[in-house]
Amino acid sequence: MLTLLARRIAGLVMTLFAVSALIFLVMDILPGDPASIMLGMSASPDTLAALRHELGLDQPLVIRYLQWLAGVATGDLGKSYTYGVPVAGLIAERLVVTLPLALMAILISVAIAIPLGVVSASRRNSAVDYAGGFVSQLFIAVPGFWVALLLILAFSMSLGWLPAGGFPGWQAGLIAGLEALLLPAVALALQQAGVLTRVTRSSVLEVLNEDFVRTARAKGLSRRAALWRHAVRNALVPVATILGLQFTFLIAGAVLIENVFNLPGLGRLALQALSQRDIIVLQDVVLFFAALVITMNFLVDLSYLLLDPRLRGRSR
Amino acid sequence: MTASTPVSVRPRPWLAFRRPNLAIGATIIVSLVAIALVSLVWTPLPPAKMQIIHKLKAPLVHGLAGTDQFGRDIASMLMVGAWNSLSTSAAAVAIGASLGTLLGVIAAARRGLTEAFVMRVSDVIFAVPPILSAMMLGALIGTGRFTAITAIAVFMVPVFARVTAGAALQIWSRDYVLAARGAGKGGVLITVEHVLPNIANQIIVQVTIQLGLAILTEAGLSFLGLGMPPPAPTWGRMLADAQTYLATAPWLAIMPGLAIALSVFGFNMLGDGLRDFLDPREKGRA
Amino acid sequence: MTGAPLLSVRDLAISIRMADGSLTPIVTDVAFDLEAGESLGVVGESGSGKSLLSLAIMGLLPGVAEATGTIAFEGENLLTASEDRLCHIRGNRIGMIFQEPMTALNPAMTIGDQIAEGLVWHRGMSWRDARGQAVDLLDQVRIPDAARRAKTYPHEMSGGQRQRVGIAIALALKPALMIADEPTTALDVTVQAEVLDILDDLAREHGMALILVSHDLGVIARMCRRTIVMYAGRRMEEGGTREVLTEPRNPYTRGLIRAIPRRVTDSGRLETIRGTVPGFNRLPAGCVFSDRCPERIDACHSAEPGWTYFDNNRGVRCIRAMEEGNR
Amino acid sequence: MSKSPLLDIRALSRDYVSHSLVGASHSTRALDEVSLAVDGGEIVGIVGESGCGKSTLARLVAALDRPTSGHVLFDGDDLFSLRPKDLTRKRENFQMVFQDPFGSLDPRQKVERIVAEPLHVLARRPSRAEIREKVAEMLESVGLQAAHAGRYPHEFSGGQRQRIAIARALITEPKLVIADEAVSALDLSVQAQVLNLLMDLREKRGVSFLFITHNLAVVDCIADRVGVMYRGRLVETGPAHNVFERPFHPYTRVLAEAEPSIERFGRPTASERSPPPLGSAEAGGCTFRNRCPLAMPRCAAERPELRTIAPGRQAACHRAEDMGAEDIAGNGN
Amino acid sequence: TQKDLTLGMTIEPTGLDPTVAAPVAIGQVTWQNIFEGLVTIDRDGKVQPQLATSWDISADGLTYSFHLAEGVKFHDGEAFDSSVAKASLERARGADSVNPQKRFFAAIDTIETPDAATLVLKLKEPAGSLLYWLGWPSSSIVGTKSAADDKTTPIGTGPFKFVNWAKGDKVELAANPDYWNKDVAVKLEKVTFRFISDPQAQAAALKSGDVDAFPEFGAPELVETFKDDAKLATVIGNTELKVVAGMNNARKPFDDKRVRQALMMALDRSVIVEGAWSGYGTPIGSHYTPNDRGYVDLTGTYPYDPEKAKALLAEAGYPNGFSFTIKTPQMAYAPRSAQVMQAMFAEIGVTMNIEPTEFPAKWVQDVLKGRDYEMTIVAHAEPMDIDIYARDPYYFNYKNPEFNDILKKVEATSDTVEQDKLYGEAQKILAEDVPALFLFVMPKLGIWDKKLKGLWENEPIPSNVLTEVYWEE
Ligand SMILES: Nc1ncnc2c1ncn2[C@@H]1O[C@H](COP(=O)(O)OP(=O)(O)OP(=O)(O)O)[C@@H](O)[C@H]1O
Ligand SMILES: Nc1ncnc2c1ncn2[C@@H]1O[C@H](COP(=O)(O)OP(=O)(O)OP(=O)(O)O)[C@@H](O)[C@H]1O
Ligand SMILES: [Mg+2]
Ligand SMILES: [Mg+2]
Repeated sequence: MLTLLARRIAGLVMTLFAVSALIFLVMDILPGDPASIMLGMSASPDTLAALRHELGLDQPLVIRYLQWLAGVATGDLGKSYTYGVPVAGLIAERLVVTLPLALMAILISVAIAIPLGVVSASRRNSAVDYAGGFVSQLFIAVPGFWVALLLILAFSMSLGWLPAGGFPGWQAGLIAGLEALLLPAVALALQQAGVLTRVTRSSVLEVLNEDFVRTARAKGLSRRAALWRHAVRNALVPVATILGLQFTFLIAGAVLIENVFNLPGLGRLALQALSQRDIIVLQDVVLFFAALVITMNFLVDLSYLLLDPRLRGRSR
Repeated sequence: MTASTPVSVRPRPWLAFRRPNLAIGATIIVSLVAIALVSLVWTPLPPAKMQIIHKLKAPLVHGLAGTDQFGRDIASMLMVGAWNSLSTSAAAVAIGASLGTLLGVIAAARRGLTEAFVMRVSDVIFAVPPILSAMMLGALIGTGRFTAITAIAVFMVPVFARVTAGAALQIWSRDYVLAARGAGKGGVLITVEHVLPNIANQIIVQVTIQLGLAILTEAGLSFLGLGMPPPAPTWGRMLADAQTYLATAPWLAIMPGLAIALSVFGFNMLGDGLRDFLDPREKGRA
Repeated sequence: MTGAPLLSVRDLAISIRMADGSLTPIVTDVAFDLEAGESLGVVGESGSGKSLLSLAIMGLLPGVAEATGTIAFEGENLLTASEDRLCHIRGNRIGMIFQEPMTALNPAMTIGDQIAEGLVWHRGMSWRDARGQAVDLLDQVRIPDAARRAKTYPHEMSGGQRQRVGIAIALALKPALMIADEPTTALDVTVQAEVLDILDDLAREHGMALILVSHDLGVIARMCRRTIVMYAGRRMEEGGTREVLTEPRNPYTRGLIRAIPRRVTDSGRLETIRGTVPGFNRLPAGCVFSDRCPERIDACHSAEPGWTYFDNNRGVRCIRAMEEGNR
Repeated sequence: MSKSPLLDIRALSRDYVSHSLVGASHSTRALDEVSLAVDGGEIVGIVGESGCGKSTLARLVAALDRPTSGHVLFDGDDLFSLRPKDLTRKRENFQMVFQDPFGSLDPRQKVERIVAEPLHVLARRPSRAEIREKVAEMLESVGLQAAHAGRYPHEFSGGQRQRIAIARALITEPKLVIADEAVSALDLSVQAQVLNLLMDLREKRGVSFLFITHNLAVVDCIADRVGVMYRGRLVETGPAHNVFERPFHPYTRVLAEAEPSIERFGRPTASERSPPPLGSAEAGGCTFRNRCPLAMPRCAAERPELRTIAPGRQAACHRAEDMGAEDIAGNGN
Repeated sequence: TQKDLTLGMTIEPTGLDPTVAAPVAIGQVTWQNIFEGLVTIDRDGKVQPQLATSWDISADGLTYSFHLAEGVKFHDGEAFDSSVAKASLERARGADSVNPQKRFFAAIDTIETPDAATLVLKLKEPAGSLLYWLGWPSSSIVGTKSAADDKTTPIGTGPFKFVNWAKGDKVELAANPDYWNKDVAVKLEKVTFRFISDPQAQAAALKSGDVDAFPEFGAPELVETFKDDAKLATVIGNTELKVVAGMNNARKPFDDKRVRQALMMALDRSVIVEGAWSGYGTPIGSHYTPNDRGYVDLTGTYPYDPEKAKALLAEAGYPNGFSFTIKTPQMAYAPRSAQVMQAMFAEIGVTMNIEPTEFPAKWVQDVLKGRDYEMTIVAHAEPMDIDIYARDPYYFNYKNPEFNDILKKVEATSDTVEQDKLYGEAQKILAEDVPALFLFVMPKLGIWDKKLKGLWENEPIPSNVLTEVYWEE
């Protein structure tokens, strides 16, 4: 029996294949050759040929693609052209920066957005609502990299409270690591907080109009109790969806922020690989991003099941 | 108690403007468009004119908004930047919205494999971080306005495809669509006559929101040097150039930053306001 | 009569604030008394203000609505009572059952918890005890296998079962007054019959007063001793249900009764009330029903007729009600 | 058979397959071998509780959905074996009216366009002027004014909207109108108006109706014949008042007795009360057996088929004859 | 006193083996710190002995005998001797060599090792620059066992050992306790190279003390902000980075010398330096920096004179100017200079369109390889690379036999005085011919802790030599 789950997973794998083929093709037609980039302006043609042979770049496209796929399937992501080390290790090294960064950003945005969104919705059209709306719109409108600049100016350069960039590594201690990630996380979080606030607000508003909130009030629950016990819980379903999607956006979208704060994260690895035409790294990273996005989408679907009992049993 | 004097309620569309969002959004956007249009025929100074001796002057000391590191007039650059930002974003959203909407309504009309295919393609596009795909595109076809437009449009397509497909599917479940099918109409006719007019509001709202997003993205691309080439001023590149002057000449960063924030804010407000205005649940009570 | 009635509504008027800021009066001049153990039916076409009336008693009017007058419950005016006080009365002394069984329950909470919640909130019971009591309540509303059912979610139940859960919620605190706003309109006739039976039994067993809102005259006939007929936010007629339905004094009531589909007789046609319910912003001058009334006279257009009581709690709003020969 | 009926539904079944994210997909039989005929000029009512498959039947008859098995013959042609083009042509002969007068009219189209919609696909497309004239005529014949053509649906009340929907259904001068809960959303007074309109149309134009509702009184009022459905099956058919007066199927009786009436005050006596359902019936046997006061072992073993009990009367019950007898006894109290 | 140092760099190296990849950042981390050569180049750009303590050059300039230092060990314990040196050079010049400067070794015919302490190079033809080239990072001596892994774990003979590389972030080195050269006393014990690309972040790191020194600070416009800092010293020197706007000499109208000269005269180099690099940087008149021996100031050859430029253009047949496209890499100096140039060209009626071109990938493909361009602008980093104008093919498409002859003569002699004279002549030819618009030499914007001593002020070769660096009490 073909369950929807199996079909979904098959769909995921197909999408990944499509992404991998697409990225491989794009990388192949991109102008620029890793060998000539590595060897600089004075390299002679035979040196170049030697390096291309060493890197396996002289093989036909299809062979390279299949080799790469076979490698990925067996967990061998290949070796970076420029760094000369296994890509899996590179990704892992970067992930310990990007992942906590994204998590912190999510935490911060949730901490801002949920209360703000719920309060705005519960006091619709009040001054709080307008102020909340204004602030969230502002968060959305202000480019993250600009906020990053201002944050550095204020908290690192003027006040000197937090490091202006760089990452000391987790071996330097949890506190030091978190400190280094705090400003970037805030810069990343604000925009997400804006989006999340609005989603929360409209979702709570929607739920507040539902009959069951009135039922709760008819039981004698106060406005607050009905809001938090009944409305918010149900409103969280769409919020969770957005949250899941945002997580992937955060990881992927941290490129600019990682640059400004000089964090050795995944986004910067991808950019660097692109500019160095370190094709193998780029392919792996993009495939990793794609897998992440797709898995997240899938997890979000599953989280529906957790949050909404209606979807648990047989569907309608 | 009180006798019921009939209270007449005539439609008063201008009342919509009492909603602050719509009014604020419309005002900002209309002014921006006006400024952008004016910049086509007039700016205080030619935006590319350099006066190195006047470099890095503060606002009002030299020119309305000061000068940059080459002594160019920032106010003039902002004006032309408005045109560049708006026109690029508008073109991108126009392409993305029409393609995405087309895909969306087709998916909704055909369901099944077509829908699955459209959704998978969106997944694939979504799966590659936009900045990266933009950079790859830039590497592929060179940078410039065309690249920026394409990169943004490509990213918009799945957004619109999803929004449209979702909205269209709802319309497809309405009884009037059933009635149209009962009358013998096919997918194309129903889409044109019933589906599109009824999801137009949602698309319009989405367009305004995505316009804001497009401006942000365009700024991000320009920030990374993937936007229009110099000397055409763009807000994103002004911001990128200003980065290192943050401490010495903060207005260089603040001005274009504000311009971006203001226009995105304007579009979001407009979108919000339109959503409220167009939402049938919000009007026509009693 | 001994002392004040359980519920006494006087001069109740409800207005809605429109988007442009103006106030549109919807419900006007509603008054009635209700004793413990008594059942009152409220009938009327869609939009006649039945739900606003029940919500007003509950103190749960939507934000755009404003109510004036008095709603005295056990001697206390609910319209001026503090929110805290209302929270105490709601659920505890007055329970309410809503129309839509599909949406009136929280989809993300087990039904047992939803029933128990009121007990925890008002009585300060522990959740464990309250859940135990919830099972009893489910039993009372004749849900089979109550202990297991208490742990399920609303979506796992049929419409009729959900409506019973709604009743159990309202019943949990044994309120003195139960308001049921179209509790069965969404249900099949067979399920409707069951739900009405349960409601009837409970009212009888607990001596609860019941306000039943419906547009189905048959349901009212079955359930209520007394009935108020409403039109455009006004009470048009009030009295014992049997009298109102068999000897209607108001042309509107008569029209309604005649419009009930029944086996086609010789004429082959049903009698109808011409026209449609007017919007609240274009009510006719004078009697609100005057533009549709088959028995109207010129005087009907000049002023809105007042409420007239005659024998044994029967009242009517029609200037021709006293005309002799009027049925 | 003397003459072939206008609409001939033969052993129509429809399964809905639903997928869930986890676990197996499973299928529900929404319609189970329903056979029914409608003659020209006849109003046939279909009643039954919610979810018994009434709308499914309507959609299939209107060829808006395809059956799992079975046939719908209209004027002798099997709708589901027609070529798409021919089906489109055929459609002018049968039209549909939906329950929700708010959802069945496109809010962005003017009444004129809405009403004229079925004309757009006719073989010979009428001219603009013809359309306008036809719409005006149609609006007047359903009790609206020609001037209403220029308005939008939201400017109308529920009853008026339902008239617009009816005007749309009638504009191609169909032989059959399928009305799915066409009056259920309307207030009493408006409902009466619309019912009158339908009866007029049958009288004046000879239109047949397949009239679907859950309201017995309404069927009793306008239908010539009635079909009672339970869980996707037709359990009883016959002349409308005959059926409700002397049901041959226990479910019909349950329905008839549960229907509130303003002639019955206070609580019905215990005997009139319907027994509560006890969970769902398993496959095989009579689906009604666990609600049935007359159930016997055979009911679990053998599925009763629809059979003729009396002239013009059919029922799907092993104890239909006993029902007749009991009914007489029950009436005697 | 402090014994550790954190040094900031703008660009992270790609790999740590300077003998297999070109990026200068590799040398800036490893050269003289981890890896050493037979000879080295000192802070004045002069060749000095290193692993070869002395050498003899035969009179015909065809035989070089190096006398190698003894007791030298690689960090992994491998002993250094003439066979290792030979293997290292053979690796660099072999058929499958991927050495970015393979041409350096083209003149070598055979390599002989008469004994463990002597290495003899036999040349096919005289190579006057060979000694200098052997001092380059790409000529570093690598161990026979460790060479293959030098890209990730470099093993050399230098005063510092590789410890760790956190990619994207930093490379850590530690002092080599067994360093062979007892003449130098290395003071630092631990060195960290931090890679910070964003100038704003660089400034912040300096101010917060996260980084002790930025020998090549990335943003001239920020240098001003350090001037008042009591803790930090600002040391401005010269690099070898010559910013030149190369023209496609084979393409119209740049094939006309007069046009090129006119364009040169249209540019006010000091304004370009002011606009593009905040006034830091030294205008040049030819492809040569003041660091280099034999430098001649030729900025006066075609000084800023728009009137004359116009006249010259008219003479060349372009009275109304013309229009062309410049392909600019994304590095900050390029678009900035290009914008200033654009404005100046406009003054003489010439329209220049700017086409941003991704560097290195697209630029290498379009300009360097494809030579499909009209004008470009790039900073040439290699020291003493004036010979690029004699290379064929090279992206300028500049062909001047007279110039080529001079450079040949340079290689033919090993007399440095003679060489300097010849370099002077070569400079003059370029200044006159203008195959590229010579703009300015990038400044070395050194910013570091005032107590830190011993860092190079100029950069005659891209490097961060830490041997003599120490903290003042
Ligand atoms: N929140 C609200 N905002 C604006 N108007 C409202 C609101 N609630 C009710 N009304 C208006 O008040 C009038 C009476 O509404 P009410 O819900 O009391 O009618 P009802 O008799 O319960 O009708 P139904 O039988 O359809 O439930 C209607 O005209 C309705 O449009
Ligand atoms: N598209 C569908 N997919 C799956 N199941 C469906 C679908 N449509 C209807 N069903 C199921 O088929 C059965 C019959 O549905 P149908 O809508 O025909 O009932 P109905 O008699 O019209 O009910 P109601 O009176 O509520 O309108 C129900 O159990 C319903 O849940
Ligand atoms: Mg109501
Ligand atoms: Mg139905």
